[in-house]
Amino acid sequence: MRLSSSKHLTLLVLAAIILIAPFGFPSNFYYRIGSLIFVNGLAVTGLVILIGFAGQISLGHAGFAGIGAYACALAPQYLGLHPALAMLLGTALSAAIAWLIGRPILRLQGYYLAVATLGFGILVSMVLANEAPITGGPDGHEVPELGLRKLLETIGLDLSNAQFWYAFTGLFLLAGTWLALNLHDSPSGRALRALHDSEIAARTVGVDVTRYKLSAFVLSAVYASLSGSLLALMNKFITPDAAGFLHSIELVTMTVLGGAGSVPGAVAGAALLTMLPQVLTVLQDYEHMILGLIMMLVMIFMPSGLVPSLSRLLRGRT
Amino acid sequence: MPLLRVEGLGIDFGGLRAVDNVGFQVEPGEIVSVIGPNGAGKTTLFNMISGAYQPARGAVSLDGEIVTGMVPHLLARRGLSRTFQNLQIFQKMTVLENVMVGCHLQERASLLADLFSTPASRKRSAETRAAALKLLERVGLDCAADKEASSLSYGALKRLEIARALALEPRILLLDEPAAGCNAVETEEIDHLVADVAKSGVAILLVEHDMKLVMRISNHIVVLDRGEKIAEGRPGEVSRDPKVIEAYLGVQPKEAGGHALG
Amino acid sequence: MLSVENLRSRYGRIEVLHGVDLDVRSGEIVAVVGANGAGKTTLLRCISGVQPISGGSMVFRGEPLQTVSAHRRVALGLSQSPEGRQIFTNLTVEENLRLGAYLFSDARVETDMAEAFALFPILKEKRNLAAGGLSGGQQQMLAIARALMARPACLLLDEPSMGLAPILVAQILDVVKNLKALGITVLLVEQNAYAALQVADRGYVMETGRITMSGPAEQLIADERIRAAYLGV
Amino acid sequence: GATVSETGPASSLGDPEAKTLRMLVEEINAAGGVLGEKIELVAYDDAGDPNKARTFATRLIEDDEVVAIIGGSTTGTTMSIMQVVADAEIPFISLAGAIEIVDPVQQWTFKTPHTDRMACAKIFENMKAAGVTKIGMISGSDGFGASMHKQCLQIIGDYGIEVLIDETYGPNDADMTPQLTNIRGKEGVQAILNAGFGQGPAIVTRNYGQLGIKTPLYQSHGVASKAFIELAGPASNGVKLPGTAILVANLLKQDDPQYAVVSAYKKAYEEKTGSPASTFGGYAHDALRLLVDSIGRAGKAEPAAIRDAIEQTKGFVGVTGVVNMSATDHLGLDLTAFRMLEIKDGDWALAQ
Amino acid sequence: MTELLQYVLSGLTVGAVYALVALGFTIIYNASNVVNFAQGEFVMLGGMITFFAWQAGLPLPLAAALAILAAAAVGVALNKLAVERARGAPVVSLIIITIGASIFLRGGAQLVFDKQLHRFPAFSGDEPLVIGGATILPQGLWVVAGAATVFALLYLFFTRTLTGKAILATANNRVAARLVGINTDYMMTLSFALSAAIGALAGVLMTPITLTSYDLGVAYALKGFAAAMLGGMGVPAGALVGGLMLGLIEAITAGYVSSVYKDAVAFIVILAVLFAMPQGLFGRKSTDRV
Ligand SMILES: Nc1ncnc2c1ncn2[C@@H]1O[C@H](COP(=O)(O)OP(=O)(O)OP(=O)(O)O)[C@@H](O)[C@H]1O
Ligand SMILES: Nc1ncnc2c1ncn2[C@@H]1O[C@H](COP(=O)(O)OP(=O)(O)OP(=O)(O)O)[C@@H](O)[C@H]1O
Ligand SMILES: [Mg+2]
Ligand SMILES: [Mg+2]
Repeated sequence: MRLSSSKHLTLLVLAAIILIAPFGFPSNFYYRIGSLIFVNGLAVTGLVILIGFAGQISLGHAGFAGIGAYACALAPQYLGLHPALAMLLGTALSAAIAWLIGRPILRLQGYYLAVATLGFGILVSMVLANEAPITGGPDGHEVPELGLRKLLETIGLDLSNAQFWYAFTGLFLLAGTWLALNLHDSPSGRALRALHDSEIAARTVGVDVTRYKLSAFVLSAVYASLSGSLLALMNKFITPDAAGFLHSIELVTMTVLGGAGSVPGAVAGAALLTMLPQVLTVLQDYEHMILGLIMMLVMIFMPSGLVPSLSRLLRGRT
Repeated sequence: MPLLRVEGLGIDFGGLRAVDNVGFQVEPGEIVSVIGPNGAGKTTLFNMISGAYQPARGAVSLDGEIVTGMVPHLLARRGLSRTFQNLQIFQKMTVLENVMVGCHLQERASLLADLFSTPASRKRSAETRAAALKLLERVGLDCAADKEASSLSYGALKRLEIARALALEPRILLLDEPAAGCNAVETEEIDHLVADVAKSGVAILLVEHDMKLVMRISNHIVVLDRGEKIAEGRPGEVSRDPKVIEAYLGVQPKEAGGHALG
Repeated sequence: MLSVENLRSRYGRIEVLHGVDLDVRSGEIVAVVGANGAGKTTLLRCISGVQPISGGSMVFRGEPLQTVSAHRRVALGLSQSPEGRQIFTNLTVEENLRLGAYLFSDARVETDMAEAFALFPILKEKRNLAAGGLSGGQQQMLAIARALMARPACLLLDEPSMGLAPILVAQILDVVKNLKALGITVLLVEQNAYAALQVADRGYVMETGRITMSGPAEQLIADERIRAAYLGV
Repeated sequence: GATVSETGPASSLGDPEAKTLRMLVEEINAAGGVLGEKIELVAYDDAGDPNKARTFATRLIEDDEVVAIIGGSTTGTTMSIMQVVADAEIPFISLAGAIEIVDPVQQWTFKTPHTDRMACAKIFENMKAAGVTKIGMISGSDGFGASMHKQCLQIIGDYGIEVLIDETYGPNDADMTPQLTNIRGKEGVQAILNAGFGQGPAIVTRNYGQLGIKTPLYQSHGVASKAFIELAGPASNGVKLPGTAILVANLLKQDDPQYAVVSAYKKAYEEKTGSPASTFGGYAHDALRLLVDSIGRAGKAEPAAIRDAIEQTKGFVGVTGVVNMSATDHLGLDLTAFRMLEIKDGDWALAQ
Repeated sequence: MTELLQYVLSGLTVGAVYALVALGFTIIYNASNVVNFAQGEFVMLGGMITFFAWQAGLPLPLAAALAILAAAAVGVALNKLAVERARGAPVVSLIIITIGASIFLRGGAQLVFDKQLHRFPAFSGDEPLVIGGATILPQGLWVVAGAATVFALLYLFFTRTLTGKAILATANNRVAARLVGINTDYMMTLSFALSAAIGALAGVLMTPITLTSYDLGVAYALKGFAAAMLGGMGVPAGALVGGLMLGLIEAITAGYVSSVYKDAVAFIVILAVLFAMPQGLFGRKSTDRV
């Protein structure tokens, strides 16, 4: 009971922040930052499930984001699909690919898994960059308008483009967070966390380790894919960078900075790493040094990540 | 029909015959102990029976079904459960959650149901929580339920493993040195616990160096030395067997101290 | 030789040692007994420096220990065979032993190793195999042998008999007695309280982070409360 | 406002661009600014990431309330900024090469660099004159290389030239001898064309020398500074490429229309930064000068007026070339902006 | 035939570069199980510092020595100021620290140095050596020799010296290492210094071939990491063989198959190897039992 109430509290706080924050927004730019945080937060929530719960590291999840993004770019053009359907198609495709490659890849452990997923991510971004006639190559590809905003307008809900995306991605993040929180304290979530600590013990109590790992992998791929699709639709333009190695690393960094096993940590990590570069622009040339420094400091003083370390601190006080 | 039957089981590591041609059987409700000097192959035998190692030779059958080298989670579904000599605790989970994972087979449901936290999934979680709490009480860890497992002392962790293994509601339970790290009084508690479990019809296979415990509760003892079975029988017979005394108990078991005198 | 005064230690916010006092005189065997979770292991970890203390003091051979880091305490003559064995699983048995004598590189390392092999012949047999492949009891032997390799003046043993076959338990206790003969001091934590008190000169009883009783070993063995709580007789 | 790729994979483009912008703004303000007001430059580093570029463009418009944006060092970043400026109705001058930026013409987007297609055309003209009909091509797989590769292939047929072998390399590859060996082994190749920027062309040129290949080597305008000659070493002798006036500033005749602009910029930049001026800095130079010029002509610093003024630019002399914009041409450069250069004795020379 | 030989020579050159970077990962990994993502920055520092010292008038060998020392100092600082302070942090957190350090060092390099590409002269000239019709640069031989030497030294270090074993012990069980008297902090510092020095040496040796700039670290760290995993992380022989194999695969694919997907082929080979040998070619399986 105690756990489930803390689950609702997390959701409530998150929803409140999403709802209240706009009152302090001086311009559309802040809505954009907000939606970027939500989009990243969604992908990171998926990684919390994979890395934080199941303990399986992936350095290639941007690959799934790329698949989701390019589905929204290409499916409307080549298959005439509505962007929303393209998003679903991308999700299904990511899930299918994750399921296919997950079987062999997840037999690997630790860094070996990391390098295998890294290879996958690089393959995806390479295909996207090199198959220029189809994907537009490194220069990127246009993405059609989702059209939902227009639809909302007709029913009298008039939002600016930035506001719409803020709300839309915010809803996705809330849903993603809700699911992840549910999972954490469910039988499946326990099985995942158990196999993280000891695969052999998890097996002996009857956990089908292979299947659960695969489920977590597919689930996190779905999160990443949705996040990629949302980004593409929001930007109406996408380049292979979305699938790139650096983006994968960025996602993992967000996951760990926020607190690998913590669902609210995902949002915190995404927020930190999305906002920092914006804040640090005032430092001009020192921007990168300070960014690196902050990452190191967070890990030194909050080794288990922002949210777990801070909440431990708060609990210590009371 | 015996619940567990082991025949001609063997495995090698490099050039070493860690276990060779070992066979015995366990009936429901029976406590069979496997004893033998360090490195005799007891843990390895457990690892083969429970699917952690693939045996090179021989067969294991559970309730008549051949389960040789079957993956552990399928064995778990058939009612086989174990503890580990080298503790395998879910360190980052709470003590209670550790035991709840032990209930995995009863509580598992589709991933989707869990993601959406369906009422059925929540209900199952609540049930396992209650069951797990009861088990913790049984091993005396109920007061530590919400602690992180990594914060328990060694002896407490041993008991936590037993609770987790019991959570599976096994038909056969493999215990690898459950009393190691427990003092005489605590050992006696484990003794009662094991006897209790056996009484409810669960077959128990026990590895233990505490001879007092072994002699007291075993129905049957298998003695291994250098991977081979050197003796088998009732506690009384085995403890008088000169081969066993020489290889394992020491010339004058009564004076040897050790757990025997606890 | 070793004196511990009002020692406190905590894991995070939870204090588990609430002011422990303990003395070990040179050449003595001192046993500490107590139930699961009493804090025996924590006490030993504090003494060898791998567990931070939050209060109190420790003096070893006249030197305050608090400010000495763990690896330097080994140089001072403290060596521990830890709970859970803590061997280097990825290294070979021989490498484990060699590292036990990490601080030395003289000829005596060889003879010490030969002695360790004589004590536990199985280790010699397996000297070139990864220590992680040893059976539980063999690992326990390795942990004890490794601690001896450090040529301790004071040896800290945390449940040395755990997982050992009865013959070996007897042998380990013999070893402890021999060490005493060699002038080595031993602080022994044992669940097998009866056996431990039999070889010990003095004993301490620990309960939830405090010393509740102490005295000559024979006296403790005879004590009714102890017999009921720890010896099970 | 500006967002360029000061760091990241395109930093060899974005860095001189940013430096140029900062330097010029200082210069212009020291000279009294435009319309009697000082101009203020807000420059962000998008690290070559289109997503970041878009965020910064939004920020420039929404937060910094700029009247015009310069930037987008790469095609990808430019494309994502174009979406934003179109919505916000802010004039935008891109610094990237792709033809898609101005074809079809987008109301609010302009650009100063010649398109890659023009570079290709210049090269092919030269090849054709030399009687080359069959070439081997090797391109970087990054945005620059891929874009130029694509545009070259689109027009190559017009010159009766054929690509017999088409190789690529990654942006950080350390050795291209396998690709060059293949080109060398290909029967009938009369010239080699390398489309790329950064370290690639230098390594290609070194490997070309190492393998003792004799067929002439053409580089692209991505090889845009003196440093290339140093990095590529002696093998660079005889390499031909389409370059802008800036590379051969000292060879320009006094009566060349660009002489004054080019030498002034080059001198100022090199004094200020201590590093040699490059084509890319020139793009930024032109963009800012063009913008300032247009604001002056517009008579007020309002986006729409500025846009119209940019579109009406005629005879503007930049570092890159002479710009004549129109409603159908948001680039305004022609092939004369490129000069065919050849490396001789470790320095640039005008090719015959 | 010449073609094949040329591909092989090219592959060996590039492979040796990867191998050198991969070897740099070995020590820190062996001391802490951390893959140091800032390893590429050490490579960058090696090249950049050498270049600038050389340009400032120092003789090349001196400049190189200075660069290696300076990189080692940076490595020590990284350990002392960051990694050591995060004692007890999980391995992933330590990895993020190294990623942060990598961003920090890159940012610093772009300030202290510049953003240009640089190169200094090859040690034994640029005249290619011709072997059976194929060519290799003398500097390529330097890189190969460097990789071979570093491999040999590391191999001896980890198999023959007590300090090498102490480093392995530190990663294997930190508490136990302290209990036997190993100064684990010192071991970490030493391993960072050595790793950084090896990285910088790689930078010094390869810059005449690959050129250097403030941002080349990531790309080489990535390739070096892949090579190390292919061979088995932490094993010097694995780093050497993994690096050379990766270089050869790339060169031969570029030569015979397609240069577009040469990196793809390389990763597919890595995946294939890992599926067959989950610990890489030379990797040790952890021997923990249950
Ligand atoms: N994975 C392995 N690799 C190498 N050798 C192994 C492995 N597993 C077991 N062995 C060897 O097999 C023999 C039997 O080991 P096992 O752990 O089964 O002994 P045990 O009877 O449980 O001993 P103990 O009472 O000490 O726990 C030992 O000599 C051990 O070294
Ligand atoms: N890592 C830890 N984090 C938090 N608490 C811990 C940790 N380790 C031990 N404790 C707690 O400290 C107390 C003392 O533990 P300790 O391991 O010292 O007991 P012990 O006397 O050695 O017990 P045992 O006989 O079971 O080994 C216990 O209550 C235990 O729960
Ligand atoms: Mg065993
Ligand atoms: Mg203990």
